[in-house]
Amino acid sequence: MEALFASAVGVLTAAGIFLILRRRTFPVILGLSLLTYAVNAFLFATGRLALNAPPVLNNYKEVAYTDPLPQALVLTAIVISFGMTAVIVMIALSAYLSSKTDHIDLPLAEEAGEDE
Amino acid sequence: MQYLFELLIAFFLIVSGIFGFVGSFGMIKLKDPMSRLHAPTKATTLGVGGVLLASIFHSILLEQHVSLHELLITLFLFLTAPITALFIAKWHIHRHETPENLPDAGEDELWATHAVEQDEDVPDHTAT
Amino acid sequence: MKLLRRIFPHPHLTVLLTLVWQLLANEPSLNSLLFGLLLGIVIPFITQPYWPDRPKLHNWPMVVEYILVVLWDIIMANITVARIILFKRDEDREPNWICVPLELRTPEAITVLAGTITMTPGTVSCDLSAQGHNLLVHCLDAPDPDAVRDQIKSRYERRLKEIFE
Amino acid sequence: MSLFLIAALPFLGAVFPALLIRAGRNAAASAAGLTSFLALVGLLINAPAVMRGELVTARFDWIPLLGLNTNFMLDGLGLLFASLILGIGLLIILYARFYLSREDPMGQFYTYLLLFQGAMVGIVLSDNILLLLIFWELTSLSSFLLIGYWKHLPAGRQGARMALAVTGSGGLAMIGGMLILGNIVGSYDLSVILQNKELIQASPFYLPALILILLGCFTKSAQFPFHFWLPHAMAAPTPVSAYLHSATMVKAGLFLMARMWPVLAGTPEWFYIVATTGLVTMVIGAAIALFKDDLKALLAFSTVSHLGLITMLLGFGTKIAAVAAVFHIINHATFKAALFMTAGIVDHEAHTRDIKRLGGLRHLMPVTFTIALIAALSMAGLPPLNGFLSKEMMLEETVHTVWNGSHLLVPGLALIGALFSAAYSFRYIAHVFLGPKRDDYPAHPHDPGVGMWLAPAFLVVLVVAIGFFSKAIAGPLVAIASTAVIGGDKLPYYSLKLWHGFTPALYMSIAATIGGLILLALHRHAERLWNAAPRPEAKVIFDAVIGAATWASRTLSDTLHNGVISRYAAIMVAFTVGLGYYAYSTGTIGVPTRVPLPATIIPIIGWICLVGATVAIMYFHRNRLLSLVLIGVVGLIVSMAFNYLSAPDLALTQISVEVVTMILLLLSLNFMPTVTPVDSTNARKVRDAVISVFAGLGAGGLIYALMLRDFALPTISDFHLANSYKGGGGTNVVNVILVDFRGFDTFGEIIVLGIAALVIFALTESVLGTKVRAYLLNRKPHWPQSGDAHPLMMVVATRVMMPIALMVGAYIFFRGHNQPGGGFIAGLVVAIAYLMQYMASGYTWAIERQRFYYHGSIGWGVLIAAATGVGAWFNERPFLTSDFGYIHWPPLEEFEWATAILFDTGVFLAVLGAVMLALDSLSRFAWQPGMVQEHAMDINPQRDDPPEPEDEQEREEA
Amino acid sequence: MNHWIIAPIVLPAILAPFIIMVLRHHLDLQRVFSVAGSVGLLAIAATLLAQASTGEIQTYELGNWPAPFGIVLVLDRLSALMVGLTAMLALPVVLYAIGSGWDTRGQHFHALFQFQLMGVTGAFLTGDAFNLFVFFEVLLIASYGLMTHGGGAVRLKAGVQYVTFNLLGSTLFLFALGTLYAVTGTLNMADLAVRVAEIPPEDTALLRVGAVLLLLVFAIKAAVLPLHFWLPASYANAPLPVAALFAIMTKVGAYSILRVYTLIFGPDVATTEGLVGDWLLPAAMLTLAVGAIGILGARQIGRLAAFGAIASMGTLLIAVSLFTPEATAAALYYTAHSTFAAALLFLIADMVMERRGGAIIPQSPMAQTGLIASIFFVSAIAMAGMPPLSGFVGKLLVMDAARHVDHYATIWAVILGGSFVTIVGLARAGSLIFWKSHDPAYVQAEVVNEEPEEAPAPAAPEPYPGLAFASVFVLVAGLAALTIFAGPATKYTGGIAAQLFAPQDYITAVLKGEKE
Amino acid sequence: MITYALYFTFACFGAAIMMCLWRIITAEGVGTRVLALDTMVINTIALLILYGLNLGTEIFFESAMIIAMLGFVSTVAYARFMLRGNIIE
Ligand code: NA
Ligand code: NA
Repeated sequence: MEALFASAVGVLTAAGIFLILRRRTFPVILGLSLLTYAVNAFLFATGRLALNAPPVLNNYKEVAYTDPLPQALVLTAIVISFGMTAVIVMIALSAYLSSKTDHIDLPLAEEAGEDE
Repeated sequence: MQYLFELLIAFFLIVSGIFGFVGSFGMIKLKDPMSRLHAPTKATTLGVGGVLLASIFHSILLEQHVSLHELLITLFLFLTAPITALFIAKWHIHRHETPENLPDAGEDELWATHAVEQDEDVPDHTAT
Repeated sequence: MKLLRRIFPHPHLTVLLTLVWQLLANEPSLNSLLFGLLLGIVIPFITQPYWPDRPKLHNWPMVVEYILVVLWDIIMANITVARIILFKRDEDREPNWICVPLELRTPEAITVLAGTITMTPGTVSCDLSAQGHNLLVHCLDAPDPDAVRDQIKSRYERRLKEIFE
Repeated sequence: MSLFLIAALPFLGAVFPALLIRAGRNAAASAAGLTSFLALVGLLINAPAVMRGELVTARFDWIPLLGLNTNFMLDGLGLLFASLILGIGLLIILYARFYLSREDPMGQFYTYLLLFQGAMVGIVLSDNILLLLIFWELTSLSSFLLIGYWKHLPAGRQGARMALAVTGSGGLAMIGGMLILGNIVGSYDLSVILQNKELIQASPFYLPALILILLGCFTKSAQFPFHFWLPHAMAAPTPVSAYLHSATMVKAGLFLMARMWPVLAGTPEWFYIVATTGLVTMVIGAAIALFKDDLKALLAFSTVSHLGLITMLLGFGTKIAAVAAVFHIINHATFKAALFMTAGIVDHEAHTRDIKRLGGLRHLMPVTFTIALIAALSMAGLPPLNGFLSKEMMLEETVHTVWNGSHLLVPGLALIGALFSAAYSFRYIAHVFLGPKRDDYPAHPHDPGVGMWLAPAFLVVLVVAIGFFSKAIAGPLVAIASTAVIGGDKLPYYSLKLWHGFTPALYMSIAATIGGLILLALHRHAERLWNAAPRPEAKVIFDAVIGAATWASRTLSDTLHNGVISRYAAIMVAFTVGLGYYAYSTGTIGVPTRVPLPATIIPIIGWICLVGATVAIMYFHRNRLLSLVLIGVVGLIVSMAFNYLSAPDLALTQISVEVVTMILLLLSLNFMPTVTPVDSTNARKVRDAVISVFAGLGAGGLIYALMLRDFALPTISDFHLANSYKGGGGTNVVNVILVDFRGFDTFGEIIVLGIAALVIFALTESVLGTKVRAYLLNRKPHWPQSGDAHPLMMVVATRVMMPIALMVGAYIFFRGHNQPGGGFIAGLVVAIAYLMQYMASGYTWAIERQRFYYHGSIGWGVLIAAATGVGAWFNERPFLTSDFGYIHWPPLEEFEWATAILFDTGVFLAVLGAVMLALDSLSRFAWQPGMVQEHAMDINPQRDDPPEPEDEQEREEA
Repeated sequence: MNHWIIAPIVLPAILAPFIIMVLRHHLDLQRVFSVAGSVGLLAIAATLLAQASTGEIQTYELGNWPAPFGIVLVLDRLSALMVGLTAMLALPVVLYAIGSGWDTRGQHFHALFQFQLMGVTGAFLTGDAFNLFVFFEVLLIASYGLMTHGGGAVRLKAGVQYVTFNLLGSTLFLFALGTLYAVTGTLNMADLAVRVAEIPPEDTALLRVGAVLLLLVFAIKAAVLPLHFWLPASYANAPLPVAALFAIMTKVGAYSILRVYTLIFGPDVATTEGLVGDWLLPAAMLTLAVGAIGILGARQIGRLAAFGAIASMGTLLIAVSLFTPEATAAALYYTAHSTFAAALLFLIADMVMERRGGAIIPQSPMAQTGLIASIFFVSAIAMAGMPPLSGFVGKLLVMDAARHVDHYATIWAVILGGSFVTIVGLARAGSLIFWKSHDPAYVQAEVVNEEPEEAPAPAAPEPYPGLAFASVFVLVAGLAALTIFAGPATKYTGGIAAQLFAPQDYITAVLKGEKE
Repeated sequence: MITYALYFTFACFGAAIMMCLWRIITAEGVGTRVLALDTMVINTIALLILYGLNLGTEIFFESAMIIAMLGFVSTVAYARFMLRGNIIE
């Protein structure tokens, strides 16, 4: 199980990074989304994996609970990255509409700087 | 009695398993996109419905705990499956069917999906 | 009466929502009943403007009948479809479009009819005609399209007409 | 007067000219002059004490931590220089008042001049080498302003930049040297450093310190090979040149060498570096000066030469040579300032400084001629003028100097230098003032008003007076200054008089004078030779160097920061992976302590789906819509994995966020290309793939290693599990952590979300306010649109589902504290319910029926959350302290109340508002005029056909 | 319980929503409240500085949960200083934004500004590693809004890059925090410090990875080479008053490095030996070099200022990377200097931009050339570390503190060389922009340099130019005060350094001795 | 008995999910892919309920319900995008 999980994190990370290294805004956003999945899974797994042990207290029987803290952290992280994604989508869209190109690169403007 | 209950639940489970399988298998097996639509909308929905029923029975009959909330999910699925199918069908009509291919729409002349004034020089479908 | 109308703009909905809350809470109690009722009153206030022209249901026994008929048909439909998918060769199938002229005019009724068609034997509602007088249905395997259309009209549309109009 | 005040006066005074210039040029000049005068008076008040051999000090601890303290001291050397700076400064202020024209902003000029004067005074009074450095660099900066005073002249700008670059960089080197010196001695106070000759000269860091400090001195004093900036600084107005290059700035280097002489001099390193540099500079400067046609250039190179002379004397390292150096400093200041002023007068009157266009001026400008004649003869080293005295001393010293075994090298070269020196001095007279009167001067020259010639005249009087009465006039000053230079030791025997008998120096003087006359006679031929000889043009080289440096910097900088973010990111990822691996490999790791969970069929299927979808995204990523569908699969599987691995809250949140994100992306994709074109080469793809694979291996490997080991120490979440119910009143520990234990995180989180929505809104406003609006109105859809935008069935289904969805939202919200759920997910669910209504019934139709405002929802959400936090203050508890309890109202069952619910309400409202505002903003991009939607459904037979009578009444009510 | 500690976070957190909800359509009131908020922040910061100066470390346990289980805010000398700097920077910047009319060129400027302040002060005050992440995100997302304020194609494209790179950074932050938590089982920084010291040898490899990843996160914020690439385009294309405010954001990175790598992974912690200084020092030197080279090579004044910011971060981080009390004291003094100097340069750059466009080429003179030129000269002096301003003092402090380090000669050479190149570059730029404009040859030509990609329809230019200049003078005065009172200032930073290098006090204050 | 029935049903829905994945990757039009995704979501709900049944817990109920609701919304969004381009108009 751990191996499956870790390899999935690895695949998501690799795919995310690969897409982030593309040169258009949209694939980069996709890559960021994938990377977000990866890091959320990563952070979640820092509490170690557990089956059938949700951290919801059970009054009736003695059961094991998985580590709740990473879950809370991931929740915060998910929400935050959602906000971030929304913003970058918006900025990317605005940039595209304003410049009519979705190239993510910003070549130096050819401003003539004159020397004496 | 217990045995009968278990049998009933097992039956529901197996039947829904089969329907669930059929629903997705149909999507693989059937060739034309419109026919593919039939399988998941019906079989899968029923399959899930069966599982939910099994779950309800399980809690009522075996755990003596009235738990009907799975009904809500069933309700959702039955409410939404036709809409999903409608949209996929509309996509297909829009994308692959011309008014001539379809049966006559009677006094309304056109089916709703085709009833639209198109802008000039809109590019052809590329990504769908 | 007017006051009551104000408080319960959608009495049916209030009941439905209270019921839904019971289902959700999954543990019947006075607390949850009252709370469900509270929400059942508040939420329709919020959603009321989104549902103008609500139809009235005329025939409650027919509602029950209709539900039972449809449930039965759904099960049968699925067995039919499963057979077609699993055992019929794709080439032997005769998929077909049919046009169902509608007598129903109420959107809610049309919706229920279309939904029913989709959930039952080998048919999927695909589109309305441009003014909403016909329903386009696709059949998975319909050597005789007219029979399908007649069954739809007689089995479902008739009952719905009684319920809604 | 306190040394503080003397040092501060010029700076204080610098304010007035700029302010007073509106009151007139005289007011500005008077203010400047008065300040200088006051400072000079203050200095002279202290003079008697210094003459008595006392050390006047003023100390204030400025930055004790650094050892940078405002400590001033006044000794003989300081007195000499300060007097020169302030005295000549006063004369320059007078001179400039008449020199500058009406168009020149005089207020600025005096401000700059006083700033410069203050910096110079600071240098010579400093008793702290760090303080000295500050003033040192200040002279560079203020001279930059002075030299570039005539902004409209390219020469002025370039000269200023060149001076700043050279002297500034020398100053920087000197910082290093001074720090080393301070490090060796353990103090930055000069008075301490000067006591530690042995310590310093024994230190292994002596040579680096020496070189660095000398770099500062040489650049400032225009020593070869750093001499080239000085002539270009002549682009400044003449008063500036006269001031900077006779008495002050260039002498700062000499001052410092003299100042450090007690601890740095006397070693072979010192001798060979300083004396040689001085000697070479003296000869080369003199030679170049002879062939300059610009009066000021001639004087500039003569200055270079004389500075070389003084440097050489200091370099000899003998006490008597130091005395000679001090004496020549005084003499040079007098005759050179006078000469600069005469050059300025000529320029001012004849409107040219080109020697080739001048000649015969003695008839037209007798006063100027007289002044120039005396000063030039002094510069040539002719008796009975002061220049002769110090030059004699210099020549005498060279005779006794052995350079690497050679007895003749130094005196020989010194003779050549003196010869050229005499030659250019004669030329200054002969080719400008003597000869026939010309009739092609650019202007008609005549002697200027007394205001302009008074200052040089005064200096010339000094030149003569010192020549005749050297002992009386200059003697005491030379004595105390020399004493200071040689570190307070007893002065050697010397005599300041015209006649020493037939010494080698006398013969050399005679030879130099005769040779100079011959050279002048042969000038025309020599000049031809000179012009034919190849010689590096300093300005060209400097420009080329700076130009090349700028070009190289620009190329390097622009290449590094070329705006290709994918490269930046690639570097970052590669660097991170590399460093992470390094950190890992240099640590130790134990064997796994946890038994892995079994991998059953369901997780394997999930894994296949996830990896399959991810790989498919890689493959199909150019088809953007398809990528979104595939991302949906990934999101679904991740969410299911959370469920499977005991994190139901995460699963809920993940899937909700997933859907909203997807909708945002779809909304934006409507306006963007749906296909990503190919624009990476295969090599790039391979590079990216390699980096990505390593990153993936890193992340996967790291989490794998972590998962197989238990916590090294017990985790703090045990506390959370134990106290969730007891202290937080909830059984869903994750939710209690979110709203209670770590509620502050959540507070920040909703603010992030709120800001995100605000940003999106603000951007929408910005973008729609531009021509983008027009583009959007005219844009074509990606592909043909279908009819029936709002299908009847969808509308009806939504009407049924919306109340139920809201109910579910309420359920999720209220359950959250004890079961999976909470305000955040509830907010998303409710938002999605509204969104569904938008999608089904259309934006304009739905928005008309909207009952709440997004901004308000966000604001209230944050405020309620904050208020919940602040509420605890009134309970004498910290921010966000929660409270809960149980209420029992019969016949109801007991139920719980918790302030956490209030906090969660804030979360709910903020999330709802934020999501809606974001979606709403994006939706506005598609807005078209006339998009007023009367009905929710496009097709509605009930509406289009005549309705049945019984329905009519009801519809009206609704 | 000292509620002052949380005041700098709560004040903007309440003010911003108030501005959004109540004052959305009242620009003047927004301005009044925004300025009032900044003044209030200044007052709070002053209180905190006074409280911290006693040397007592105070904590604030949010939700009344004891550390390390809940989140805790910590007020020590360092956090007080940083909050103080933020407040001192915020006021002139907001005044400038009002004076220049920048706040009218888009929506929600003041709300975002307040949120930005909240994020920054929160980051300085928190004593919890994950909470630090949250505040990083708050300040970042607010900065995204401020950076793209006013729109315009180039700015938006630069915005995409800025956001992308920072999202990578945020992701890395989570990887790092996850790793640290997975090994140590805690998030509280004091508790981390305690546990890191107790980590068994079998876990050091993983802990080291966490430590180094965290360092990289902060290095991105602090714009350390080779993670600095995001900065030039972002700052140069941001509204320049916003870039001025961002002068404090790079400091957040430097602050975090100082905090984490003195408290948790301090120089004496064997587990993480050789991870920080070993590469941070050379990287910082290269940062300075790249910044200086960028200044010399810049074609555009905004970019010049951005490289100035990078160069000053280089100097600052050289001092940080030495991890000695003397060097840290120097670094903190330099932090204060560099915050004001970078902000000043950006504001002046904005004045130039607004009047004649940002290209470093001669053009006809602009309005108020003389005044602007003088201030540019001052800011250049500050940026280049020339006397008499605090930059020189700061530079001397850094160099003096480096005396006892092995590579001191290299460090000195880099700092001095960097200063030299900076001087040449700034002199070149100033001469071209301010002096050459007086050259008749160029005035005649009057090449109207069209800015092809400018912000759409700049609103009414400079509604209150006096206010804009006043705010610039406030920064100049700040630099002057920092110079004149360098003695007390260095004493205070020395006190901070002493506190930082005695982490036990911090740990005891936070954990109340429970964990000992 | 229930256990074995559960295994069988697990297997059926597991296979169904794989087939959906196959369809998503190999289909020629986005419409079919969206349909496959929708089906996959529904199958996932089934798996979730089954898993809950297997463990005897109701903890997954909220998840299943939300997935049912949101799966629908996203399918509609995709479809509207393909039909109209603008999903909120
Ligand atoms: Na930053
Ligand atoms: Na900075």
